[in-house]
Amino acid sequence: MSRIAFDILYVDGLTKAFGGLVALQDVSFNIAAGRIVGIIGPNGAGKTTLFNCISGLEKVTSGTILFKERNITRLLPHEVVKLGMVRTFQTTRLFRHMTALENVMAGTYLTVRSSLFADLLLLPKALRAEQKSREKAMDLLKLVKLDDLADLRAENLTLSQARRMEIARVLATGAEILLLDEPSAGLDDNERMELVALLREINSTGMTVVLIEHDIDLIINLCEEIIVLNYGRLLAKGSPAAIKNNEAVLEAYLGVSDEL
Amino acid sequence: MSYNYPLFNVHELIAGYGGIRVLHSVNISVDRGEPTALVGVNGSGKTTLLRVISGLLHQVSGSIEFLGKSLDGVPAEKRVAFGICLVPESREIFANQSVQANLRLGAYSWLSSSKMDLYKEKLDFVFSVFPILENRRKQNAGTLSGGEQQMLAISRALMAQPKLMLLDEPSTGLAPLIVREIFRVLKELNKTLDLTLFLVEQNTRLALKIVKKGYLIERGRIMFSDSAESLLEYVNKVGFTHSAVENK
Amino acid sequence: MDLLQFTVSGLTIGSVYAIIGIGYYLIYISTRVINFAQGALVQLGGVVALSFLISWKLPYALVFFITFFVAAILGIVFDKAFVGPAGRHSVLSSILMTVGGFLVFEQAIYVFWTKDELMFPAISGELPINILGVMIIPQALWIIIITAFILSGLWIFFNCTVYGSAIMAAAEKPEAARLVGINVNIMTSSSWALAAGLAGVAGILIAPITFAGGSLSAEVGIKGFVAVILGGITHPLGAVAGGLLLGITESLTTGYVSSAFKDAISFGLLIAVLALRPEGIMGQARREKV
Amino acid sequence: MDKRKNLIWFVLAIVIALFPFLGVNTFTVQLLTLAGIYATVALGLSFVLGNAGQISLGQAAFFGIGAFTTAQLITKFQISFWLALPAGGFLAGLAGAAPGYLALRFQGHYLAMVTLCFGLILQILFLELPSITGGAGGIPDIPSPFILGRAIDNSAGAIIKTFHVAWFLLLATAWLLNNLLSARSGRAFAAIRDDTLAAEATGIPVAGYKVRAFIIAAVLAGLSGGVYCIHTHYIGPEIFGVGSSLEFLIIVVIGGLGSPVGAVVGSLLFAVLPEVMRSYEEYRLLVFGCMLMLIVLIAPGGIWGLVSNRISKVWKNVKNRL
Repeated sequence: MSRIAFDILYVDGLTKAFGGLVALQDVSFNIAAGRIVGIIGPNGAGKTTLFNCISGLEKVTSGTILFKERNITRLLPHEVVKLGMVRTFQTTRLFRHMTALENVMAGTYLTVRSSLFADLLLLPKALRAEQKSREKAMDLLKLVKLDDLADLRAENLTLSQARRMEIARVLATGAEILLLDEPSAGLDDNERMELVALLREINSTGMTVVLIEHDIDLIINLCEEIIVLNYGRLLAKGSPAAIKNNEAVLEAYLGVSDEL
Repeated sequence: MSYNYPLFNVHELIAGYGGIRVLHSVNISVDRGEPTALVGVNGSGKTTLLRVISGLLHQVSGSIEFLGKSLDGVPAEKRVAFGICLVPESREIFANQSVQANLRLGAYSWLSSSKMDLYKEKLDFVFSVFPILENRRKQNAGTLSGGEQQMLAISRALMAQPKLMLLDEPSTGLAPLIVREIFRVLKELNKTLDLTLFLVEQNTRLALKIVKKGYLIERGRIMFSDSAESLLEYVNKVGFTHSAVENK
Repeated sequence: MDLLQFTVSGLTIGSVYAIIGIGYYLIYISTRVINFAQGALVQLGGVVALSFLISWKLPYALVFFITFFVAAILGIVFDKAFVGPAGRHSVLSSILMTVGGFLVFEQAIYVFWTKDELMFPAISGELPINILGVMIIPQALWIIIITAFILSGLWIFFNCTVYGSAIMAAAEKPEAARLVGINVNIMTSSSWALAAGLAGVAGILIAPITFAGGSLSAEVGIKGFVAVILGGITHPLGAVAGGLLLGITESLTTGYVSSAFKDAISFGLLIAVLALRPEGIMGQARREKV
Repeated sequence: MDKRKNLIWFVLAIVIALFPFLGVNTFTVQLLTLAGIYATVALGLSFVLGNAGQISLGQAAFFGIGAFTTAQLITKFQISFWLALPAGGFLAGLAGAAPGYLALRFQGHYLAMVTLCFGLILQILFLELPSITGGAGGIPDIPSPFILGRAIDNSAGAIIKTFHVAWFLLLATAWLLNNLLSARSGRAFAAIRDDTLAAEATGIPVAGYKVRAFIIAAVLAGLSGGVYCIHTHYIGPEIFGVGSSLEFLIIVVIGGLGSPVGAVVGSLLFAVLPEVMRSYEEYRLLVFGCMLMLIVLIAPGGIWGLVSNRISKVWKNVKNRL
C-alpha cells in the first residue's frame, strides 16, 4: 500500500490544567497520514482529555495542535470537524429519536449543502440535497453492515450496532482522521473482531484512525503504532512489540515491584 | 491465622448497565480475615463487581451471600449496617463538609446519642491511624490533597465498623510514596482489626504484596484464582496484557 | 436619610427573598430541579395561615408551625408523586411539571379560597416606629428578626447536626451517601419538605405587606428564584446574598428611578449577571464531564 | 409519496376555504379563528420545545410584539394590514433573537428562567410604555381590514375573512415548518435536541441553529399576534403576559410536543373546551393545569401522541388482515 508520508496531526507541548490539577503535561507526538494509532494508559492518564483538547471541546492551557499543517489549537468543535477531523465519545451518543439512516444523514450536514430558505420552501436544491444525502448515508450504512436496519430508531439499536452507526455518522462528515474513544467498550469477543475488521477496512481506504482503548490485545492486534500516556505525560510511543516490552509501560500498568 | 469460614460468596453473578453486560458468571469466595485482591486491566469489570457487592448496582442474575445470608434486595444503605463498606475509586468524600463531619457521617449507620463514647473511641482510633487528619479536622474536606482525601475515604469507611472493606483502586492518581504509605496502613489494619480487605487494583504488583489470595479478571470473566505469590509470578511472566490467549 | 430608609425596606423584602431562595437552593442541590411551583407555595402559605388565624383563631406562633407543616407535606407529595417521576423523562418534563404545579396550586387557591387580595393582620401593630430617623413598620422588624432566626437555625442544623449533614451529603454525592448508610430518598424528601415549608413561612411574613391570596405573593416567589440565581444556586449563602442584593436594588430603584420599572430592572439585572457570570455571584463554576 | 403529501395539503386548503360556508354560525367561526391564531403560536413554541429541544417560557411576549406593532401601524399610521402583519412578524423575530442568544449560554432550568424573565420584562414594558402600547388601556378600535370606512364591525363577511387569514396563515406556516423538518435543517435541529454535544461533533453549527429556532418561533408568534388584533379589535397588555405564555405552553404540551398536528389539537381544545363547559369557567385553568401535569406524567407525547399511536396500531391491524 502506498502511503503519503506527511504528518496529518502534530501535537506539540500540549498542557491542560483544570485549576490546580494538571491533566496533560507537555505532551508531544505526531501521527502520519493513513496510519492506525492506538492510545493506551491507566485510568486517569489523560486520554480522553487529550481527545477533548484536539477536537476543540476543551480549551488548551498551552501548546500547539496542527492538523494538516494548520493551527487548530483555538478552533471550536464544529470548525475542527469542518477541516476534516471527527471524534466519537466514550459513551455512545446517538440522536435517539431519529432512525439509523437519519443519524448518518445528519452526519452529511457539512458535505451536502442546502440552505434554511431552500429547506423551508422545499426548493429543488433542498430536494437534490436530500436525495444525495440519503444515498451517501445508505452507502455508509452498507459499509458498516447496518443497511437492513436503516429505518430502525437509533434508541433501539444494540450497543454494537450503535457504535458502528456512530462510525458511519462520523465518516459521513467527510473526515480525513477519525478519533475513536474506546470503540470496543462493552462489546463481546465476536463484536470486537467485527470492529477490528471494520476499522481495518476503513483504514485501507487511506483514512487515518486514532483510537483510545482499554483492550490492549485489540490495540496490539490492530495498530501500527501505540502511544502510552501516564499521569498526563507521554510515557512511550512505538510499535506494539516495543511497547509490550517497555519496562516503563510495564510499571505504569503493574506497579513497581519493590518491597513495601 | 486460620480462615475457617467464608465471609462472602459471589455465585454465578451476571451484571451490567442497560443492555450491556459487563460481568459474565463471576464466582468469588473470600474467607473471613483473608485479604483478597482482584486484579485486571481497566475496563475488565472490577469496579462493576464492587458496585454490585456494595449494592449500588443490581445484578441481572446470580447471588451474593454475606456471612451466610443472601444480600438479595438489600439496598446499599442497609448493607453498611451489615458491615460492608466500599471505598470508591474517586474517593467520593463530601467536599463541602469538614473532615470531622465526613468522619461523623461514616458512623451514620450506628451513631446515636447513647453511643457517643464509642464514637469518640472510633474517632481517636482513626486519628491514630492517620494523624494528619486530626490536624485537618476542622478543614473543608475539599481542600485536602489527593493522598489525604484517600486517607479520609478509608477512615470514613473505618468509622462504619466494617467487617469487609472493598477498596477500588486506592492507588489511582497518587504519588508512589503516598501509595506505599496507604498500603502499609491497609496491611496493618487487616492484621489488627477483624476486617477483611477486598482490594481492586490496577497496580497489580503492589496489590499482590498485601493480600493472601488473588483473582484475575478479564473482560468480565474470572480467568483464575490462586495464591498471591503464584499470581504475581504469572503476571510478571506474561506482562501487562494479562491475556492468557495472546501470550501462550 | 432616604438612602437608609430605602436600604431598610430593601433588607426587609430581601430577607423574604432569601428565605424563599433557600428553598430553591435545597431542592436544586438535592434533586437538580428548579421548583417553579415555589411561588404558589408562598401564596398558599398566606391563605392557609389566614384561615387558621381568622377562622380557627389560633395564636400567631402556632400558625407559623402549622403552615410550615402543611406546606412541607404538600412539598413531599408534589415531589414524590409528580416531579420525581416526571424528571426521569427529561429536564423539560420536570420544568413542565413544576410549572403545571404552580398553575394548579395557584388556581386551586383562586377556586377554593378566593380570588381577592385579603387583608392579613400584621404580627404586631401597624404604626411605624422611628429608629434613628428611619421609619420602620413593626412587620418589617419582625420579618428581619424572624429571618435572622431562621437563617441561624438553618446554619446550626446543617453544620452541627448529623441529620443536616446527611441531607447535604446526600445532595452532594448521593452514591457516597448511600455507602455510609444514608437513605437518600428520605433526605431528598426532607429537602423538599424544608423548602416548601420555608416558602409557606415566607408567605405568612410577606402577607401583611402584599395581602394574602393575590398574585403579588406569587411574584415574590419568582423573585426568590431570581435571588438565588443571582447569588449562585450552588452556594449555601447564594440565596441570602442574592436576596439582600435584589431587595436593596429594588427598593433603591423604586426610590430613585420609578416603581413601575422596578421589576423590569431586577429581571434585567438577573439576565445581565447571568450573562457575565452564569454561576451567580457566589457560585462555583461546574464542569460537564464528557 | 410526495404526491400524496401534497394532496393532503391541498385538501386541507379546500376544507379551510369552504368551512365557513357550511352553515356554521358566526360564533363558532370566531371561536375557531381564535383556535387558529393560538395554533400558529403553538406551532412555533412546539418547534422550539419539541424539535429544537430548547425552552421558552415567554412566548406570549412575541405574540404581543406582533400584535402591538400591527395594531399601531394600522391605527396610528394608517398602514395597510397586509404590510403591518409582516412588519409585526419581523419585529417579533428580531426580538426572538435575544432569547436565542441567551440560549447559547444557558440550558435547561436556567434557560427556562431566563426566558421567563425576558417575558416578564416585556410584560412590564407593554404596561409601562403607554406611548407605544397604549399602557393599561391598550389599543382599542382596531379596524378590520376587510371593511373600509368603519371602525368596528362584526359583519359576517369580515368574520369569515379573518377566519381565512388565521387558518391560511396556520396552513402556510405548518407547510413551511413541515418542509423544514423533513430536510437537512430539520435534522440539524433534531440532532441538537437529541444530543447537543454529538451534534457539534458532527459539524453542525449549534449556536446558529439555536438562534434560528427562537427566531422562527418568534416570527410565528408575531404573525399570529397581528391576526389576533384584527380578530378582537382591541388589545391590552394583560393578554401578553407570562400567564398567556403558560397557556401556550399548556396548549403545546397537551396537544403533543414537536408535532404540528398536536399544536392544532391543543389549540382547538383550549379554545373550544371552555365554551363547552361555560358554567364552570372558574375551573378552566385548574383543569388545564391538572391536564398538563397528567400529560407530562403519563403521556409525554400529548393527546395527539396517544391518538396517532392508536391510529397506527389500527392501521397495522387492518393491513395485516388484508
